[in-house]
Amino acid sequence: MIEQESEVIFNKKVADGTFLMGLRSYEISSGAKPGQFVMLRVRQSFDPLLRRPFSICGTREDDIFLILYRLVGRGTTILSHVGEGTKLSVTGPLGKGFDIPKPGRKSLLIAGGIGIAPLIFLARKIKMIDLIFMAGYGSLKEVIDLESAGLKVPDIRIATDDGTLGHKGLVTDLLESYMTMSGNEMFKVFSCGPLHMLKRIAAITINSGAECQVSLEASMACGLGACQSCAVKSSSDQGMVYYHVCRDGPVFPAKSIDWKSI
Amino acid sequence: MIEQESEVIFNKKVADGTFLMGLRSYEISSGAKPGQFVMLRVRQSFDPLLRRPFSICGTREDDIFLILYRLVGRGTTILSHVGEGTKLSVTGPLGKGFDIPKPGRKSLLIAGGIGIAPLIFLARKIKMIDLIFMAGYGSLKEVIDLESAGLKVPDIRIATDDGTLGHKGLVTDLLESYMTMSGNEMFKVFSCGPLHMLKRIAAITINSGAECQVSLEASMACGLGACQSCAVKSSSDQGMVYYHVCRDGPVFPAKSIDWKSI
Amino acid sequence: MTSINSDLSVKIGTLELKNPVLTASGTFGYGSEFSSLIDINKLGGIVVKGISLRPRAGNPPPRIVETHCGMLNAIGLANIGLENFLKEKLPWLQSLSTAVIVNIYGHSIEEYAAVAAGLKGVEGVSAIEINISCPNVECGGMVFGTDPKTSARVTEAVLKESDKPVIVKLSPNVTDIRAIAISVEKAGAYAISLINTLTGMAIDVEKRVPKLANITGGLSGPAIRPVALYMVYQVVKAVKIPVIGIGGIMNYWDALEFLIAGARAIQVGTANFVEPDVSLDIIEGLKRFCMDREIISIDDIIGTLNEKVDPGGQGTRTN
Amino acid sequence: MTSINSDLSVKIGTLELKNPVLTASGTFGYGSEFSSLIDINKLGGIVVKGISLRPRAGNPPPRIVETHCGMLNAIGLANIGLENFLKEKLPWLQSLSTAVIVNIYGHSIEEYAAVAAGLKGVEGVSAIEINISCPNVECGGMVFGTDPKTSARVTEAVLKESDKPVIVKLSPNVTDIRAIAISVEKAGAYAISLINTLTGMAIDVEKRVPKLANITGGLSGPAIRPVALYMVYQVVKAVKIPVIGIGGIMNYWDALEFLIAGARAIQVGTANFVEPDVSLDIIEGLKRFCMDREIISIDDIIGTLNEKVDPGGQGTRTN
Ligand SMILES: Cc1cc2nc3c(=O)[nH]c(=O)nc-3n(C[C@H](O)[C@H](O)[C@H](O)COP(=O)(O)OP(=O)(O)OC[C@H]3O[C@@H](n4cnc5c(N)ncnc54)[C@H](O)[C@@H]3O)c2cc1C
Ligand SMILES: Cc1cc2nc3c(=O)[nH]c(=O)nc-3n(C[C@H](O)[C@H](O)[C@H](O)COP(=O)(O)OP(=O)(O)OC[C@H]3O[C@@H](n4cnc5c(N)ncnc54)[C@H](O)[C@@H]3O)c2cc1C
Ligand SMILES: Cc1cc2nc3c(=O)[nH]c(=O)nc-3n(C[C@H](O)[C@H](O)[C@H](O)COP(=O)(O)O)c2cc1C
Ligand SMILES: Cc1cc2nc3c(=O)[nH]c(=O)nc-3n(C[C@H](O)[C@H](O)[C@H](O)COP(=O)(O)O)c2cc1C
Ligand code: FES
Ligand code: FES
Repeated sequence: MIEQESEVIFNKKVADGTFLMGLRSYEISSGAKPGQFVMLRVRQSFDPLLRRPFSICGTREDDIFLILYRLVGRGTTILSHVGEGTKLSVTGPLGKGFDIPKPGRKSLLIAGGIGIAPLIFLARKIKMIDLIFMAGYGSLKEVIDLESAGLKVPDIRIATDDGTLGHKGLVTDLLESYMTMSGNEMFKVFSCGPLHMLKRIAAITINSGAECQVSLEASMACGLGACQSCAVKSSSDQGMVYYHVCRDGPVFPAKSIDWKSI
Repeated sequence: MIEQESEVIFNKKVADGTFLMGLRSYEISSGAKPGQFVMLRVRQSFDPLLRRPFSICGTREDDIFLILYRLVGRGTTILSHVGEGTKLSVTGPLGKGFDIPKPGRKSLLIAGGIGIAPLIFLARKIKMIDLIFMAGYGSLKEVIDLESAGLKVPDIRIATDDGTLGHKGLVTDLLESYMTMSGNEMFKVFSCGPLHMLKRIAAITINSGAECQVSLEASMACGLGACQSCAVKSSSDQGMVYYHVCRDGPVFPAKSIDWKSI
Repeated sequence: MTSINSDLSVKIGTLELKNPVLTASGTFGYGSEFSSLIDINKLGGIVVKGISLRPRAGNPPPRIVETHCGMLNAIGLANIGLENFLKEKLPWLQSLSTAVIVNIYGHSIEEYAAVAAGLKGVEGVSAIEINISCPNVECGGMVFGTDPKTSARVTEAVLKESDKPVIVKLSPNVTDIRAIAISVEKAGAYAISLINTLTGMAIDVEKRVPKLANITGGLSGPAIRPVALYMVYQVVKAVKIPVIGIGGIMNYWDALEFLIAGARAIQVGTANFVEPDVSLDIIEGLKRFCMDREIISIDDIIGTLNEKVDPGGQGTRTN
Repeated sequence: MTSINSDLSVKIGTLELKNPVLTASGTFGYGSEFSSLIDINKLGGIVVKGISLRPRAGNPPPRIVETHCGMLNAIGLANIGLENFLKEKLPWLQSLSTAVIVNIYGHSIEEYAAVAAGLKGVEGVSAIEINISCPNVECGGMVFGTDPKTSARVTEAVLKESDKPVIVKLSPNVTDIRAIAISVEKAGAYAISLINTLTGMAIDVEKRVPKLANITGGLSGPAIRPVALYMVYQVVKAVKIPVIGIGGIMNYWDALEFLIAGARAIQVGTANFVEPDVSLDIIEGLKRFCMDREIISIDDIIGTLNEKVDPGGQGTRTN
């Protein structure tokens, strides 16, 4: 883990309200694991004050790591105006990533919206033959072309709320129909997206006995496990009542979370 | 007076720590009088929160008005990074300007540092033959080439603290030696600069009976005469105890100010 | 597109406002200063600079300093005094077609009462707002508004002399704002407005002197909004009279926070310096907000806070 | 270039600090969380997260929300409890060569005393800081630190059980901070630290719910610095024991404001989130400031505020 000024190499729009940024950092790009994140200061200012967390969406040989982000508020809007060559203060890589699956078994990567970011990084570590990538969006114009992030996935299945691309409906529908079709085949699920979607996926997978890892989101101040901002309730009756998403996660086995509290 | 988004046409360094900015506004450039100022929002942000006051340093036929500013803190630093084409929110023209002198009598314009800004504008309204421009700076590298602001003054006298250009010492020395030389010739003084300098000039001119107008500075919040932030004590025993620099000034007859309070 | 024309008008007791957006005392002068920049009559109302019995020069400069997302002011309640106000400022104010609220203060209970008496029967003054954040000379400089009993006494004294709705404006520099609010409600206040500024200070490190000649000043602006909102929220629950929310409101979204918490109107202060036409933007924004959501009346927003937070709501990864 | 090597060390009573920069409780975890990013031993000291007798889970999420130049937190004093602290965290803390101050709190006077008792004789704990901004269950939820009497009682109870210097950390949510300060001084406190957070709130307008599950939270960050500085200034004048300044300190310049006002040390809180190495930058900055001005010891800065402001000083047009 390191805190440093990283140079913005590029910062480009890749879909409606969605940007891909490349930043140069040897330490982060060489050390990052899929599912880990960075805390990024969008500008030298106290308004906005706090760093913003972003999943690492990929790394390149030339010491560049990628983040894929969606405009949701002030911080991300400021970020989208940052020019090439600007240096931004970045802390990372932070948190625990996904368990990289061993080859030979199907891995279902299920993304909701911008939750696709850490899954793009994870996908690179999985044999294409084992990989099924399901991605849900609001509408066609939000769909991210994975090739813009340097990824080619043969089996990619899209759902959009309005039916402008792929299945009309939820990405969880895709999971459910996959399960109906696949019969007893063993598979693992890796998911990231809105909490309500993850809750649904957790219910489905816990029910079916499939292994499932989810990457969670929470309001964060430090990203280091120090401030206890990023609490999420654990399903265990004993020990820790709350996990801290920044340090105990952001990736958790779905069954370890108390989904009722969400 | 108007509040509007004005486009930055240029923003260039003209001396050490000193920038000249041109902004497009028909209303301001056509309505402005020397000594008036604008309140400018350096960026869309609440930190810094308040607008910054800047004297209008000149106007051009093409609806552009100029401000000449010195880097002193956060606001001016942010301003110096503003790119061409950016729109900044500007309120102006504000306040009361200088009384433009009638031809035939000498006008001494005495500037301290960046206090030169409103005097550059005033100089354009004065016949060159009547004009003597005295400017004091810390050092040669701070000296502003008046031609960069489009002004050619035949009689310009410079003082620098360190003697790197012109007289080594204070600009008030130049005034004093002028007075010694000129004998009984009548003249008017127009001055802008640090308060301590203005205080000295006020003392000299009040003593000699010369007419003197000074442009004052004060911390301002509204610039409209509404908040009473920008108080400066009046020399009168009756009536108003405090003037408000933004509305009663920023230009005042030197004798109307209570210099003891400064 | 919706065809609904949402109604922004609100009532503060008997005082009817065409919309809930007022400008806060001390930040909008006597109104006329802004009249060349905005159409004052579009406002819900204006609260003029605090008026005392006699003219007051105010504090020596510097009187303000900027802080992070805020500013400190120590104007020292400079004003032209009741008599000059009635003579010089009132006629123009009377020509307005919006509510004019006169903010008053005194250094003794008698002075408060005297200013109220001077406004009795005066046309064109819609209400009086009492600023009780004034140093109470009789109690050794502590502020009137920091003690429930003196707050009530000031309120009663003003009510006795006044024929107008009386709003009491509370100071936030107290341990328990509810106690003060309840006390002035009992004393008969028509409405409560809050908050005035938080006391603060800034130091010039290079010169090792306070940045304000008065040493301390009042903090306002977006920095204080969370504190203001919390106090409004508490007071709304503690009293039955209407509450007017003030503190760091910069746009219509901020205004909505206060309305949802239960404020029946809001005042815009420091924001007037940042954008002189901000109050009109806020009115526009409120109107659009209501129309977009087919909300018939702004009343249907006021006090609609639901206290149960959805923990799943904190994410931004909407599908 | 000057050859002077300015001395940054300060004394808080018997507690010697290598420099006046501490990290504030709750913003620096148990120290170890930051150890891979900065050299903790360069700090004047660290104040660990508030410890209670038993582990506490804390409040449901969301626990924080950003505000303008600040943040609200409602962590709910989540901590691992005294026993786990001694077992799991203390050994690492004991290996440090900087001051370790343990922040403690309780929901009753007895609980405060019990935590202090549990730290008695423990090596490697340089001092105890009592957080009296805790809801006082015995007094119906009002906070211990808002009443001079209960503040004193907590202080006395902790002192009785403690063999360490006891610092009392004050809540700013009071009418008169001096009364509380004087009261805990009389009760025997070694030092006073202030301020804790200002109570505030934020509302999600779209959903009409509070942004924090706990509804209210504590405001910290640069937004509150003017309030903090004023309270430190007041308390320094009111008591003779050392004062530690806290609130919105983001850089060495801010730290100097507090030192000039008379704080003998400062704590850095929210800034740790913005820049994890900010405390080291502050130490560097203080050193450079002193050296550039040939100030031999940081002591020569502390309490050097000159209250007479030069009105001519407000201009920026230096010649
Ligand atoms: C571990 C982690 C990884 C993330 N990875 C990505 C990613 O790869 N791409 C991406 O676009 N976004 C990601 N996010 C979400 C991203 O951090 C927020 O979208 C961003 O902080 C919003 O900043 P803003 O200033 O634009 O929005 P704000 O104006 O601050 O807020 C807008 C909305 O975002 C919510 N929000 C603000 N901060 C956070 C936060 N820290 N966590 C969650 N919600 C927040 C607010 O509650 C509000 O509803 C991640 C979050 C976490 C915790
Ligand atoms: C009527 C008027 C006309 C002016 N004209 C010019 C001009 O033509 N060119 C120019 O360079 N400057 C001019 N100034 C000064 C200019 O407004 C300040 O330099 C500027 O506001 C500083 O902003 P900052 O954010 O960079 O500094 P800050 O970081 O805010 O402050 C740095 C220093 O500047 C002082 N300062 C901050 N704001 C003001 C203010 N509003 N008035 C006075 N001092 C302040 C502070 O006390 C501090 O010492 C004028 C000021 C006034 C009142
Ligand atoms: C420069 C200035 C002057 C003020 N003068 C008064 C006043 O005369 N009477 C009063 O009751 N409040 C006065 N206030 C307080 C404001 O009306 C308002 O309560 C406070 O600033 C908080 O709102 P804001 O954050 O929107 O500014 C003044 C505030 C400022 C900034
Ligand atoms: C996330 C968070 C947790 C905190 N926890 C504690 C705590 O456990 N005990 C305590 O005394 N103060 C706690 N505080 C208050 C800080 O120590 C400090 O007093 C306050 O934040 C003001 O300083 P700042 O503006 O530099 O953050 C906490 C503050 C924050 C932001
Ligand atoms: S963000 Fe601070 S503990 Fe997780
Ligand atoms: S700046 Fe507001 S009255 Fe002059």
